[in-house]
Amino acid sequence: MKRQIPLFITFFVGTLLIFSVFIPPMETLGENFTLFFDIIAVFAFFLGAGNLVRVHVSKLRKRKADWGFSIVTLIGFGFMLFVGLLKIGNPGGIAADVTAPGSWFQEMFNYVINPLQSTMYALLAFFVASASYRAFRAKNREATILLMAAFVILLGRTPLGMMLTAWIPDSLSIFQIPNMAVWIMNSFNLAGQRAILIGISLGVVAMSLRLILGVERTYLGGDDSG
Amino acid sequence: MDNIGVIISLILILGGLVTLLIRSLQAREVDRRIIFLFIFLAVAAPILFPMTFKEKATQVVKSVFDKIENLPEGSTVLLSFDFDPAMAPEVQPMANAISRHCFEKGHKIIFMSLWATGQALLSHSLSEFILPGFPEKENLVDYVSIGYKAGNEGVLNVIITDIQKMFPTDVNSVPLDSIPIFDNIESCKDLDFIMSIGGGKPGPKEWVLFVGDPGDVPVGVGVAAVVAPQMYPYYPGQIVGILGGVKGAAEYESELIRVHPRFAEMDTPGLRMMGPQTLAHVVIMAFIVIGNVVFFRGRRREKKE
Amino acid sequence: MKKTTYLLMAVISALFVLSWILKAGSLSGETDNYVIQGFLITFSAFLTLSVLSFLYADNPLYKFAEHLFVGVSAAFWMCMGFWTTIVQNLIPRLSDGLSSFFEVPPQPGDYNFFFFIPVILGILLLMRLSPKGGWISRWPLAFIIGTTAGLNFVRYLRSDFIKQISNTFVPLLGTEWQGIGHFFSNLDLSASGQLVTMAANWVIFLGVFCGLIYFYFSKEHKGAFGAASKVGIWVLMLTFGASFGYTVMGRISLLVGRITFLFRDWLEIIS
Amino acid sequence: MVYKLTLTLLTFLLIAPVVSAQETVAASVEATVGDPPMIDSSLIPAPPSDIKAVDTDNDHGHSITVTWELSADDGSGMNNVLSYEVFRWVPFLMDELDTLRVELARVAAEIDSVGRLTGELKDERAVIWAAIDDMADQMPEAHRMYPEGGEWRLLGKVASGVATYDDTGGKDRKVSDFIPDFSDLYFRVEAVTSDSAIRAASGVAGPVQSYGQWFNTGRTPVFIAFMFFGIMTVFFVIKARRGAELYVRPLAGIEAVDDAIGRATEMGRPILYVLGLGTAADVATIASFTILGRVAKRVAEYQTELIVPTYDPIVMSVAQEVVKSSFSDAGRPEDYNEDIVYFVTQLQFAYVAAVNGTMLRELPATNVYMGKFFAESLLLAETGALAGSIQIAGTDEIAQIPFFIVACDFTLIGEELYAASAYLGREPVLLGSLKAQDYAKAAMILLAIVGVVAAQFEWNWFIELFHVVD
Repeated sequence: MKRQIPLFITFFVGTLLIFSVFIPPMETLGENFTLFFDIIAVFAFFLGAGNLVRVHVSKLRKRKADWGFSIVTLIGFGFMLFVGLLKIGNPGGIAADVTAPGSWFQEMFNYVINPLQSTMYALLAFFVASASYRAFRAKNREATILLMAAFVILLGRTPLGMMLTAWIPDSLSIFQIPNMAVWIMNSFNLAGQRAILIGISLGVVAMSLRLILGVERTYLGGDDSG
Repeated sequence: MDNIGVIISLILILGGLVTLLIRSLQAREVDRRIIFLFIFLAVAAPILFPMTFKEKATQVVKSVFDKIENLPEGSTVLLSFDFDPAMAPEVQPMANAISRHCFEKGHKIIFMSLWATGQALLSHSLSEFILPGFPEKENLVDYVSIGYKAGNEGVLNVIITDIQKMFPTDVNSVPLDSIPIFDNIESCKDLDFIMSIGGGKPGPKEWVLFVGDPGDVPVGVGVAAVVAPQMYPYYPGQIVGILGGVKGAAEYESELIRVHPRFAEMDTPGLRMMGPQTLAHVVIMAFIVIGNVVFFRGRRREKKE
Repeated sequence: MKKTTYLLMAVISALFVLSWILKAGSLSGETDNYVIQGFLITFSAFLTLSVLSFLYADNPLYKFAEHLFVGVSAAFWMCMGFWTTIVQNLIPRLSDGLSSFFEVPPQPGDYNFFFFIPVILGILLLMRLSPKGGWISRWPLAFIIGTTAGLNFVRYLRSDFIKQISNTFVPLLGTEWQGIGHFFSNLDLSASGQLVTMAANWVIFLGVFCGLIYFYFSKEHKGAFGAASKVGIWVLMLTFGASFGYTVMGRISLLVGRITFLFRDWLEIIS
Repeated sequence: MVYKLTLTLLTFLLIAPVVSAQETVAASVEATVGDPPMIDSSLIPAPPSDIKAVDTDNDHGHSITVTWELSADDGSGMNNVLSYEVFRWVPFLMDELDTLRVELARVAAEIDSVGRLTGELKDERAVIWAAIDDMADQMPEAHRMYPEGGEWRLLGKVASGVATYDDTGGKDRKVSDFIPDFSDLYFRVEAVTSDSAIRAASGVAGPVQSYGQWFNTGRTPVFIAFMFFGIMTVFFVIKARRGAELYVRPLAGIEAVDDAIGRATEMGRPILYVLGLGTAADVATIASFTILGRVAKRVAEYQTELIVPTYDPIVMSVAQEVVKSSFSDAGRPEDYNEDIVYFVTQLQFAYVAAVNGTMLRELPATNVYMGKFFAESLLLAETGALAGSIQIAGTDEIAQIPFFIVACDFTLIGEELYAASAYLGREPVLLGSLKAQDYAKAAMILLAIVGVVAAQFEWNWFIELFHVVD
């Protein structure tokens, strides 16, 4: 029973939504259900918050490695929750947008979250370089193809590419590196992306069908746990 | 002062790379922190000491340049600013360079926008970037801004037969009838060249499909880098040329400076922004080479043993 | 902790305070609360550098930034979720009393008892917290998965599968085919030439073909089939290499943005 | 208050029609009689002809499509037609409905400004609502009175050369562009020249009624694909159940998982499993749950440590279920503890910062990344490589696959991620659906071949078959 009802719910909701696409009066059903999902997700925040606090408090209690930093997390969490839920310093009071300029919440976003977020993102510039060094090695045929394609495109994106190959006459201009880079983007790149995309869409379709039919059910966990 | 900084940082970066390459011949791996340091230097140095690299225009960019260069003096060019502030860093440099080029060649320019946000950007760039270099140019005689009209592709559908129907006046409510530029211009078909700069919809693609093709008017486009590959299928049949992203702008700027040396003094944001990009690309490519040298050397050594 | 650690911490704190004072000094002409602004800018520069220090090795500065980031961001999303989803989307549809408390305008005619469904499901989800009612929390999960499956099924079939099929319908001889004689007399390898454009169409067609064969699961990849699948994986590798190379520019721009922040907004050494 | 409102309503109901009718009569007299006589009749273009109005296809009603033949002077002849203006006959009752809507909006605004719902305003709103409903019900009746009690109103313009116009109205009675279903509607079109006084009107099209369809024929290709796919899946699943042997090619990434767990056990280091940034509503995440189940089971058998930091609270809940039941399947329910699966945060780079920190501190022997990944893919994979872990990845985000391919030891590309869950299960039913997938691919290749030929010879009807209405 504990598994039958959820399987039925999945089947029912899934089938309903599939048919709603073909039936104009039911078209908005999908939108509403997506909104439902957002609302359920907000309830799940309680689970998330509870878990976060539990993990860090237990780290503190057990004096695990780096327990001192758990205090930072807990204070940061509590403070942000406090200024966000009570809209502290918000020029428009409770009715205003929570991210109104001047509110503490927004200041925290601008001066704490934003620099951290964009610096983490900017680390990618470094990692792109270290990955290129470490992994672009002609170990086998596949890796060599990968390496060559990346190199041609990289070269094509700098003035070097044009300078190296400007001597090639117009009747052979496809061999000028910038042109070659564009051509690769428009042919091989397009073909590869399309093949993956078609595969993915078929995979999603098949997977959805398995879920609706109740064939794929790992997400429900075991029979006895509960 | 700046030059010394540029020279020192270039020596540091390129010299360092050569040293690493020599070391790699002995199959020695490079520590990742050294790679990180090189990337940091390659990006930070050109920001501190503005560094520009000589770009050589590719054919797609050069065709736009040549088109404007070879139009007879006094031709009428339409420039459409089809972008918003988010896209501006990438495409604004092209808009500036092309406007300057047209003025330099004595063409008349009609400015417009298919984006509501474009009109503000348009007047801003006119007053801030374009006109200061050409104090002698006169509004309504040498250029005119007819601004933005709602209607997306619909606007194009109308102005291909009649510009006045869609734009009865310019942005300052001067009737088009009384503007000298429009003496011989009734519709887009009478224009000598159209340049659309943008990246979204409506934008360059719509100009090609709704005006360039049906009206048989030459159209050039300037687009954000991510959109550029999607425009290539139209080249060279339906569009004169393509400027793609900051690189496109930089190429155009360098071509402009090459042909008209007086522009060397002006701000060239495209070339400036390409500085960190070029150096970083070179560093990454160098590390790919070094990595492979290490790899093959290491393999040969293994075989020997 | 070791003596050097204390020393390092003292130096960093001193630098922080120094930067704060200098920054506040340079801002004092422009804004009233320059002390706070100076602190905030110094603090974001400190956080920026702390994250960058991760590139050298894991260290206490990074740990501090990381732990702060986790706590603040978790609360950030919870507040956003509360104000935008619960207060703006749910409450006006369910309760007039609560909407007047939060001063959100109740939309006439928006009252909708269907919106009790997600509330009930949400509460069922929280039953996980009770040791005995955990099994009932699978109902909302089943609802979510059913919605996903239903929506994705048709969406992918429609937009990706069927549209991508029709996108593959490209004329292999090009749209301006004027006969074989014309083709050979205009043979060249210029980037915009007929041959090159046509080759792109062939590559797209054959590339998709071989790529799909690579993704064939229920047949052994042997013989001609295996060869096609091999070509398929090469096409994929070309794709991956090209996309990698193409993205580098965007990543560098991000770093340019961060370094500009440090040099301009914090240190003020460039304008 | 209620009384006052009812009174206002009644006034509108009774007086408004008379007043507006008088105004319109005056206006229309002006329009026809008052036209300046000096119009050069030779400039009047030929009228648009053959006007037709039909219910718009494949929608939920409340919309009419009007088509006509272009005027002879559009694009040829005098070539002076600049646009077409489309008119609909609208009964005055529509105006009253508008008045009510305005009133409703006013009450709503008042409620906002008061900030509290008093009983009175609530009632007032209900009264207006009832009146709107009532009036909307009378709409078919009012339309039947054509041409009495109404007038022609301009709906919109289209440029010359266009011969179709969709009059799509609101479906909701409380919006101002509401078009009632099952009412007799009348349309006409005028060809307009640059001088807006010089114009030519078509005949009247109508009556026509809008109504909703029960099946969207624009989506027939999707429906056929859906049926094809569904039937095939069911067919192969049944076949598999009956015991047919189905082959599945090995997936390197999945084979590697088992070895990697063994390696972790030998080294005495943990395994890090990252489910990505997807929610439980992403198919990639659901596929990842299956793989997590398998990993957790092995981990329980080998008694290795497992770390699962999660990004989404719902994903966390599901992952806890999955790991817990895997531990009991492996016969070690006592080894399961609540700290295995934990929630980090729901901000992309904060999550990455934390996971990166974990990697460098716990030094896992193996990192498994399965699910939805965005820009963080390379941040995770490079840090993992730095920590010396074996890395196995799988995602359906096309833009991120290159980074995983470059930085990880094994990568499941797109569809392989979904297939992995079927492959791991080895259940006949799952394999059956893989088989159906492959047949769909074969069908796709065949169609592509025919399509390429069709495109070359411009058989547009074939290409049209694949046209899907959004």
